[in-house]
Amino acid sequence: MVESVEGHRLKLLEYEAKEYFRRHGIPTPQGRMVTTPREARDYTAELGKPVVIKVQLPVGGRGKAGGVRFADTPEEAAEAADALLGMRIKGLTVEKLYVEEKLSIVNEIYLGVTVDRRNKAYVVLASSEGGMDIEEVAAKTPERIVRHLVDPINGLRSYHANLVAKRLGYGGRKMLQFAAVIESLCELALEMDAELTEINPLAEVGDGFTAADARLNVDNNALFRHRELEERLLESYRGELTEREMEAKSQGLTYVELDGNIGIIGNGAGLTMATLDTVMLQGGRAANFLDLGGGATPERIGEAAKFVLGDERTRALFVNVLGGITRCDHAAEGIVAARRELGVEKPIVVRMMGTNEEEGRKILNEAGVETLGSMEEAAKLAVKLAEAS
Amino acid sequence: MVESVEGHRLKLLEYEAKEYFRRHGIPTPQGRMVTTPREARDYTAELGKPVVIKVQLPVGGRGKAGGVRFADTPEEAAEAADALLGMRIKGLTVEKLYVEEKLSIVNEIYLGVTVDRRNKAYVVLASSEGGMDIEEVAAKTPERIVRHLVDPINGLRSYHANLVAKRLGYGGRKMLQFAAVIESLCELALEMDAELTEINPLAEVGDGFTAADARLNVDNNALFRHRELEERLLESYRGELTEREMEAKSQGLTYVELDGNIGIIGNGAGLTMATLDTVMLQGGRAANFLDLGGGATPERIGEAAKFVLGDERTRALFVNVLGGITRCDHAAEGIVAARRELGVEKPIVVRMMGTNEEEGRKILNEAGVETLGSMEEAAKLAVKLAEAS
Amino acid sequence: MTRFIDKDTRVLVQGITGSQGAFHTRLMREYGTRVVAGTVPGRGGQTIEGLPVYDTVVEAKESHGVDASIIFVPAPYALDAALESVEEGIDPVVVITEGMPVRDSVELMARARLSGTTVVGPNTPGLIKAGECKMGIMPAQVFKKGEVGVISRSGTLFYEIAAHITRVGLGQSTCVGLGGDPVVGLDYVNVLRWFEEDPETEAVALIGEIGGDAEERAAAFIGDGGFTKPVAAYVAGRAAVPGKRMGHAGAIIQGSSGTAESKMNALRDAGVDVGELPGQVAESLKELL
Amino acid sequence: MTRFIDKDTRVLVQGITGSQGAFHTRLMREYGTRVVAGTVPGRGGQTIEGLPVYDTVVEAKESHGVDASIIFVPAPYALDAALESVEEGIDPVVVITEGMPVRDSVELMARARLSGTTVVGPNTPGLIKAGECKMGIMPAQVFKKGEVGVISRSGTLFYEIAAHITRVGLGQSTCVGLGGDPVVGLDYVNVLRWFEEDPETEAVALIGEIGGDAEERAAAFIGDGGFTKPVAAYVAGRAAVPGKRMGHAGAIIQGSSGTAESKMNALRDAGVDVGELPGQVAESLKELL
Repeated sequence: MVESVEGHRLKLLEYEAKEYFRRHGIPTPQGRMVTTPREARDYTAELGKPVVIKVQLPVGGRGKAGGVRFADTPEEAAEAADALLGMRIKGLTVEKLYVEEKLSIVNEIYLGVTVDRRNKAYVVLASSEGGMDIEEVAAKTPERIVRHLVDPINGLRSYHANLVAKRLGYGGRKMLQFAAVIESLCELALEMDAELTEINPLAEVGDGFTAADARLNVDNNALFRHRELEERLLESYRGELTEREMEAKSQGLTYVELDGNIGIIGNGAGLTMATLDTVMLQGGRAANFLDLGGGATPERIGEAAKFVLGDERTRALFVNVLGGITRCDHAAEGIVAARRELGVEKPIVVRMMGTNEEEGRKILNEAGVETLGSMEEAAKLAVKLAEAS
Repeated sequence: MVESVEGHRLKLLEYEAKEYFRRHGIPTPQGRMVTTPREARDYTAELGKPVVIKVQLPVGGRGKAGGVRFADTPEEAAEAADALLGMRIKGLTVEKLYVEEKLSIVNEIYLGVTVDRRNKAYVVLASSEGGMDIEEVAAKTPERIVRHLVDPINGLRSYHANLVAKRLGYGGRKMLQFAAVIESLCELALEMDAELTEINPLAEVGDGFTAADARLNVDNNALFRHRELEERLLESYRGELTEREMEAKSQGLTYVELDGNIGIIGNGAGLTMATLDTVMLQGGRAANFLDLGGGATPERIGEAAKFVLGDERTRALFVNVLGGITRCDHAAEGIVAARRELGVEKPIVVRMMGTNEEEGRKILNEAGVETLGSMEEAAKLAVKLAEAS
Repeated sequence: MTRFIDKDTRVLVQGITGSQGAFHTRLMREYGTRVVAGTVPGRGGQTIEGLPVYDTVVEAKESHGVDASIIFVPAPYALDAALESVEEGIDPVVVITEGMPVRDSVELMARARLSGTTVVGPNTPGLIKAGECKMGIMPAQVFKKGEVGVISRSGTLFYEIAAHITRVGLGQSTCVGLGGDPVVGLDYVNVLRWFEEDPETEAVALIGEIGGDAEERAAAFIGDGGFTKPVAAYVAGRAAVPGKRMGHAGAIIQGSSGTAESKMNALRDAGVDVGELPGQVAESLKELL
Repeated sequence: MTRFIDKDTRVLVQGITGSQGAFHTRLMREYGTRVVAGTVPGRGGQTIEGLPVYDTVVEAKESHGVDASIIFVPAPYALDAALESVEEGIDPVVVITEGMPVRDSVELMARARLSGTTVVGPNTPGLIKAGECKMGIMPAQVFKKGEVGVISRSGTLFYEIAAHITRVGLGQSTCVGLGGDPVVGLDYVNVLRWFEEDPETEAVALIGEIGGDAEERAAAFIGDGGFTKPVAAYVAGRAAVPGKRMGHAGAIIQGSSGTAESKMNALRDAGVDVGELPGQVAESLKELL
């Protein structure tokens, strides 16, 4: 039901997302990002009311992990901040906190905007089940989710927003207030190329609504329109990517770490996935997914091979190249160079087919690297070699 | 050919328009608005190059009126500014100047964006006849104007702009530079609700293009989207409206001053125009056009009557009311009250028909004001009375 | 377009709780118009003039069935109100609202064209099928069911001429106010095409004014044989001064274009009987019929 | 849609002067594709690979007649390039460009739908009619004119399976790369509909991957009798981990949706022969035909 675009995005932290919310007129509680207990105390004193203090990390589930605390006084806020800072959650150290006024919440709503792949349009999702994960609501009580597809030509108009608010049971002034939030969030989503923007929960308070939490994931491919976020990109992967994945990112490699022992390099996402599958069917377990993409140079391929061979878990390397734009001889050169530079003795199996296949095989065979024409057989060999080494 | 929307707009001065141009990335020469010879001298010194100094007035033809001067040195700039400030052009006193770097112009282009009524769309107009009035070009050499209608759904795209630039004879890098200006100007026009925005001339200089002049007329009806301009509205009428028209504006009256001696008040633009025509056909000359609009209250009508009767040129007043939303008795009350308050003895002829006609006639007849049912006869009487008084 | 409106047309009033909306809803119903509901966002559930008010057009349509809509919404909200009806397939959409930004009108007309919706206005007195259905703010008393179709850019001048037509013993079939704004949904030619097919219309009164070239285009259409029934016309603004806006945003003479003379001459050349005074239109029609 | 492309299709290359554009223009022409011209704004008047370069599609079309366009323009400019062809009535428009923002794809698809244009991609290897016309970046040597229609979301896996098909002695009719992005112009169902009518296609190889539900919808379409020719399929990503993107922006398992198993089961339930390994697709087709 809530099938949306994911995978390709810069995830902003709550305090950053809320800054964008404010610029787009979405009501948010008063709050400030702090990095020391002293700042937490001072800001709480400035606010003069009870606060909630939330860790700022690019991972979910902070509540369950103890990353949210309440404080009634500046001193309590300082204590809470002291306890939270330096905490480890999902492998990450807490360095930033968000201190925010504590709300008197009447009701909690879910509100999100994302892209509906099937309908090729942005979609507004709203649910009375605020605070819950929307995927969970979609699975358990899909009737509690109101969906509105945004016509890409006409856009989201006030009356569309009114209808969504209406369907969630709001009338009168509350309907108009809720609709205004929907309109602003949708405007934000489009302007910021958000793959997902979410207010969960959107808190209904005495005199309106306010964003108690905020999520804003920006389409990586659109960062040329949002230069101010480009430098935030690598940081946003913290927590989501493993250390090796982070390193691969910084080298520009499309790499996913897996838990096996056979290093996999392929050209093209589909072929590389199929390579993993084939290794799995042969009883092996891949250590990674590494897609060279199209038209890689010998240097690029060498870097990739070095990166995978350098993984101590890798017992054997399986390179699967279907020569098209990528040339088999280039792949061969890269592999041979990587092997020479690293001086490793790990077994390498190369399957190649297509453009300059003969030249490639020749280079590899001369260097003593096995080449095969069949993907299945190459996988079988790689599994055997990994087990043996 | 260049039929566009006019009549309903806030005209910004060159220096103000250029500020908007800059915000939208349209290249403009370096320049600054000054109000004293000293500022002119200092800025010229700061620039360190020859300048052009232009009077800033909401009227056209300043060049012919001597409102543009050149200066090579700060001292010359101060002298020029001294000569220009306080000058009277078309009844207005020069209070502001724009000091701008003098350009080495290779070629002058006309570029404008306005609304095409017939096609119900914004239209980009470009012409190789830069510096000339576009209406004149349209009349004399229409083939020199390139028109591009902006599809309201698809918008102006880079390739549309490229084609316009192409049709004006530009290729390569110059085409791309010119197209970028077209795109920005069109974006500005839409964002600012411009009824007309114009660069005339757009100067082709060594390394690109720059806006040597700038015009930006904003749709009055859209000022709710441009609050920052609302207070500029009245000022923008300076020069365009007569003193009496300015006063009427400030009273919220839809009033046009004419050169006759019969004051005209009607309800509805069409009817009021027809009233003027009828008076003209009867040999009379209207002193004004005053449209009450729909549903005017007695007070409103009274103010209108006082305003017209108060004009010393007015020898007779002709009020033409077709009762619909506007009630004839309200009109009568207003007229009687105005007459009483002013204590004037000028003859008044009222033609009324429609809603509460009887009540209205009764009120007027009791007050000694003549009422007629026919517009033609009422006009005839008004002309006669004006001649007699 | 097989009909504009008639006694069966179910009419929605958008902006029904405003003073204009409520007032004219009463008058339209007195005339016999089948007003079924109103909308005002945030006022859903209320009742006005005995009619239910909804937050959205969708809800009003679901509950009542709606054929046509008339809009009294303030200018800043008029575009969305009109688009809401256009999106729901309501046709025609009559925009009474004055002061709508031109950019909004441009957008509205483009979207209406995409979905084949007729928009009347903005800044129109509306339209009326005499004796059956009034969707507008015109005074009812000047109209009488009859044979003359009326097309006008202005309001009160339109009532004036309709009153003359009634006084000389004729009546009106359908009357359409095009609207006084520079960008409006209908022009003379659109309505002439419709009148050509309309069996109830035997002649047309064409009421023009200065500004634009809509009258010239109507003349060309008539001259080319596009409209074959008799036409009498009046064009306001002979006494107007170039560059001065005469009340309507669209009524302005720019340079030598848009003058009353140009329009009158074009119409005369097309065989239209053009009156010097508004009252002559009715006289001409009387002779022509 | 009566045809995608064939030997008579006049092809325009947008972004022809870039390294990818120029390289693949050469390869496409070597294959026999009738490339008539290229465009790059600001490069009008130049020549590349013996072909004229124009600033705009309008000019290229005026001079040569253009049926279809293939786009190698960098991602930030790809939307405008594609819209330019859509506006000129060029069909299909094949967007090879990788990394196009989703917002731009959404806009492109909406506008293409309005004008009835087929967009292939973005992030597609393109399409090929074996032996006649190659509009894409696929290696020519793996294709042989034949009876199997191929539909794939990925590139190299598509070549892999096409090569297997050729090796077992079959060949390809038309092959369509849908593209690896979350929002693309065509889905399996669109192409299956076309293959159902295409007399040259006797069976289909359907190559899927994790993410989204395009394969499930294809299965439903086939299961409901919408496609009646034999289908063999392979779905990549059984070894993929939920939440990890596998190279393509669209290839990600979210929670329990979008898994290879779900897709394989749906296709099997619809009577499709689903292989465990890519090579099995060709074997199955050999048996099915």
